Amino acid sequence: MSWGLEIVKAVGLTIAVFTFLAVVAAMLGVLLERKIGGWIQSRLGPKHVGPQGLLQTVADTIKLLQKEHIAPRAADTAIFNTAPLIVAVAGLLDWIVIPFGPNLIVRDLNIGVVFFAAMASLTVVGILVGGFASNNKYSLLGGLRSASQMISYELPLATALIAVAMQAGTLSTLGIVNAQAQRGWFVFLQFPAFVIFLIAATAEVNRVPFDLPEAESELVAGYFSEYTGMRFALFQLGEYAEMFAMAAMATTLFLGGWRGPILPPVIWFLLKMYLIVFLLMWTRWTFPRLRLDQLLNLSWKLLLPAGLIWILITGFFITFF
Amino acid sequence: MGELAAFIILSAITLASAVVVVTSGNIVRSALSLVPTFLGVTGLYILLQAEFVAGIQVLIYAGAITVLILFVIMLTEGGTGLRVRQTNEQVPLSILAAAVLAVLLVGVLAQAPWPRAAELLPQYTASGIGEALLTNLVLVFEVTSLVLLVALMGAIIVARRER
Amino acid sequence: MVELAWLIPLLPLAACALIMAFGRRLPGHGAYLAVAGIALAAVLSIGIFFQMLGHAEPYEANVRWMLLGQVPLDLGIRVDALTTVMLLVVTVVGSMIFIYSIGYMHGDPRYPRFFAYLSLFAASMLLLVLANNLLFLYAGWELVGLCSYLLIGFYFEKPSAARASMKAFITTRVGDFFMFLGILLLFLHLGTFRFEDIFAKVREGALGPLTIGGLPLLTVAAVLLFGGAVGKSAQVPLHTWLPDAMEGPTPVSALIHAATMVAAGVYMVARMFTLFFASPGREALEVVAWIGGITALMAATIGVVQDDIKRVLAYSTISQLGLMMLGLGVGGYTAGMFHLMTHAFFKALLFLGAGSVIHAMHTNSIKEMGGLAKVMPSTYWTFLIGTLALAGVFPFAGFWSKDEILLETLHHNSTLFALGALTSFLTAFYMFRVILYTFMGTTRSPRAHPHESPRVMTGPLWVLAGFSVVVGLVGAPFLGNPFQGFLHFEGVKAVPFSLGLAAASLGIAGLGIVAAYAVYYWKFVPSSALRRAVGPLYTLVVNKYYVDELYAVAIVRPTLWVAGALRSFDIYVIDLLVNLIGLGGLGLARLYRVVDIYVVDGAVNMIGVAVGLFGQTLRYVQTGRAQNYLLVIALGVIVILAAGLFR
Amino acid sequence: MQVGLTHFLVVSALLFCLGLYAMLSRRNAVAILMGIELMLNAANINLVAFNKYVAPAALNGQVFALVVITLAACEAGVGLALVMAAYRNLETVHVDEINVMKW
Repeated sequence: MSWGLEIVKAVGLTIAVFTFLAVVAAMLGVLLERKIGGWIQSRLGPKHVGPQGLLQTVADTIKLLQKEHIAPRAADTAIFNTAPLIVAVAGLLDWIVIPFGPNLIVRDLNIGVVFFAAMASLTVVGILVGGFASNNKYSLLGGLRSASQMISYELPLATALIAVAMQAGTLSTLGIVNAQAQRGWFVFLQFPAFVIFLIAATAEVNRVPFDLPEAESELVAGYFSEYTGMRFALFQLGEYAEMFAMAAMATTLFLGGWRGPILPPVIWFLLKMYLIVFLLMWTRWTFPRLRLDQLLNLSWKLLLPAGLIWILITGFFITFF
Repeated sequence: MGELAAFIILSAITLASAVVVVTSGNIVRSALSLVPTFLGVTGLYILLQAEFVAGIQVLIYAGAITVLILFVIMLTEGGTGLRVRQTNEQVPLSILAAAVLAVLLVGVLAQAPWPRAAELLPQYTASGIGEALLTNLVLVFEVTSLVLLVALMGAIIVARRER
Repeated sequence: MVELAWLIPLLPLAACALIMAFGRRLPGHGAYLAVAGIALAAVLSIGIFFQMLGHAEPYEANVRWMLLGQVPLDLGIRVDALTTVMLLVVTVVGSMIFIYSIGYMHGDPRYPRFFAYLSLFAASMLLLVLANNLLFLYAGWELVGLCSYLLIGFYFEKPSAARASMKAFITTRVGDFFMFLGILLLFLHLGTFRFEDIFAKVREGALGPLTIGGLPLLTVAAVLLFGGAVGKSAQVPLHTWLPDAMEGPTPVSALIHAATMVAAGVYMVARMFTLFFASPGREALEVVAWIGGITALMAATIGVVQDDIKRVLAYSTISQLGLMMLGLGVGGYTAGMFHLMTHAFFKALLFLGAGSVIHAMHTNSIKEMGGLAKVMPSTYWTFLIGTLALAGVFPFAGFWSKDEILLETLHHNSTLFALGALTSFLTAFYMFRVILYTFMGTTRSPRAHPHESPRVMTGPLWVLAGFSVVVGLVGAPFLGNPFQGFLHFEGVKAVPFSLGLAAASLGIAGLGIVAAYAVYYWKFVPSSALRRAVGPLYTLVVNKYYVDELYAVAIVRPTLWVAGALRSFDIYVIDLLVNLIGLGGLGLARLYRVVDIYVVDGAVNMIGVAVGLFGQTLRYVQTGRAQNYLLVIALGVIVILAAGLFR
Repeated sequence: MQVGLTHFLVVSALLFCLGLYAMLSRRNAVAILMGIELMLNAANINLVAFNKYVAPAALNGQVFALVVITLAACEAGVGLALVMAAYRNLETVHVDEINVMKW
């Protein structure tokens, strides 16, 4: 009956541990992003701060921390200041149910997959009110676009999660990893779910080619146009935490989690996770941005029906084989 | 002891943010306060060992309904309605009605002898819920899905712009 | 192998879904996929057949669908000897017709849709056959009806086709209504849909003492079920839809309206044979036998005077279905099913042959054909084989099965035997009439340029012809009648083979053939003289016994007449009364007018003014604001709660 | 002190009355919808609490809570669509200004 307390403990632990981890991961992520972007475009990328530019993002972070915090005059200050926190915390809470190794998990919730979807869906609130509170038409448009986009893509994401949970027979992430030990990686058994998950996850974290909410060329920078300094960094942190969480979830659900020969589990997990992250970055530098109607059509007319049909097929095979 | 503390904290969060929801003059803050309210209710579900319902509560209420509400606020008035009176002239009567009802309800609830069951909830309820939905309560499930479909179509038709 | 039986209907269904989804983008515009689906099903069916041949243990598999209150509804399949025979017929004949259709439908604008419908039909029919309960069977039953509707109306831009499809759908629906009543009656009293449970309870005598309107309930239920079969298998009096159904493409006529779907009624009676058999005094079986016998003879006589090649075959189908029913009705369970099987092969062959002829001549009328034997040798020879099989000539398939039915009938009732024998004679006669008109002599329409059909059409013809020759041998007495050993009904003993009767039946067929040659080839008696000789009988037959007209007279006219009578009654009696009362009222009213103006009006006006004033006051309560109303509701709740609390 | 059924019921009753207050006194239709959501949540707490304390074996309470959540989503969708339609046609979301049906 100490459930209530345990969840409080879990939340505290996550925020404490993962804030540190996520800051490091996010900085590494930004660096990777820029480096990979450079290579894909035949440039060098950051090169000057530290050996091979390794310390570039550290320098950037320090710069951001030093910057002044500016709130627009007509902004709703309380909401303006809360919004980045919501995004960052929701992004971090995802990590509660990610198993890094056989025992390396904050809490093995028996509703892990549902929890993940729930936390991922919380981000929208932060983005929407952030865009609203800035009192800026570009921010508001970015926020609204983001809300419609994320709500639309939550459904295909959920169908992918449901299909995997059905196959594994459990909602617990640890259980899903264990199920893959017996039945092989779900990326083979559940390949359509994997594809749907990847596309929906990319859209869910507002990355190219689904980066309409922050499309620089159209909306200045979308919902965080007015944010500066640490609060801007919090948005970025939340976004990177979310992106890595999606990659980690894809690893857990489809790539057998931490399991692998010889190397220790954590290494395997990180290897697979960074593979997915690399995939996401690769798409970012390869594909052009979608139009808003194309984006919504893709979700409602293609991914969602495909996901539902796949759930039916999965159910059929579970029942009869 | 820990349970009681958790209960008090969660109830306080729920009720306090619900008060903000119903009293705030700024409709966006009202809507934003729905999030802690719903999360507090989620906490209560977890105290009641209904983890699956809790997960769905966050997913649907905090993640979807709140966003929908915020969306509509921004599509209709948004921040422009800040200077407008948010309550009508029957506030005193409403407070009276709500308060009297609260007193009456608490009175009834406090003295009612609820039957208590000896057995405990099953440990893992998600599968139990799934089984119940597809066997004994299958009609409920089907009818709900029908309602969902009808609501979907209704919402689209009502909100569609006239040509 | 038998565990994979559930896959059989799913294969064509998957083909149908894929064709629907991708249509023209598939190789062969979807045709190959459809053929693959049915062919795989056929392979599975053949495998199951050989497995069942070894050890005839029935196989059942059930899936719990839902709980209806306390009654569990199971969906399931059953594979036993009866099912196996039907599976073989449907899939093997179906495969041939699918292949044939590739050539026949070539160039049709709705080509993929045709194959999608055909596949859907095959899936539904296989579902019907595999079902182990009435509910599933009924689902398949309605689905095949739907497919039949869709396929008859395949050329829906032709008004006659559209009308024919409606007619088929509505007429069979009349039968289905009775069948549904029968199913409900059984479920109401037995609480189960599963065949085995129903039979077990019937054998225990669970329905024994029950009656409905003085009739035994068991008989009523069986006859109601048979009502469905009457509609689906085009028995008298619901037979009128089948000839019109020939508006559909010829492969459809072959598959649905000759070989498989129309046989579903016969199959259903065989499947529920225990029920029919258990009815007191076997009254239900008597009904089946007489309906079957009458249908057989009636349809055969009509077949003699038809000029449309497909309609001749259609009436022949009705007649043969009547024979099967007759066989079942006199207790010849094996005989009826045996004839169903052989008939499926040779009737499909005949239809496909007719399709080949139509394909070449672009006309349906046999009077415009002639001399085709030389230009279309493959079609001619296969059609001849089919005709010989249908006429019942030794040693072709029809001989064995028809002989068995006649044998059973002879031992049961001599009148019924006479019906059967006469049908047999007429069958041989009209089939050779078709042959002589179509393939012999010289062509009667000089503008036509007939040509032999492509390989993809003649191939199935030859395969089916092969079957038509040999498939009867499985019931041949000198081989020990293995079919009888495989499929029989516990409780009825088959009548032993009689050489004399076999010779007689062959003689009857020969007589029919000779008569046909006499009239149409050697022309000893010209057909016009024959027509004059029988006079009114000819008129009766050529108008199909006026059944369609009878429906118009018996159902449409009375309704109109009743309506007209009621109208007259209305005008002359009721209106008169009303007018009288009106006049009386008028007098009284004049009298009362004075009182009215000064006394009543005064009072009414006073009340009106009072109500108006009251309303004026109360209208302010209707603020038009929902929240005011809500507040009142809330206060009401509080009052109720308080009243309950402080009582 | 043990947390019992009554505690949850009291919290739910209070939440319900807050929702009722919002429904009765707010002018903005969206705020009224928020009040309704609060009331539905209160009802859900009741369902889940009764499930745990009164009839734990059946899980019916939790199932019905899920059904209520589903219906709440429907209600929000349709309600907000109505608000949008009203705003488009009448240019207001204040229910006391929407009184075309008045005498």
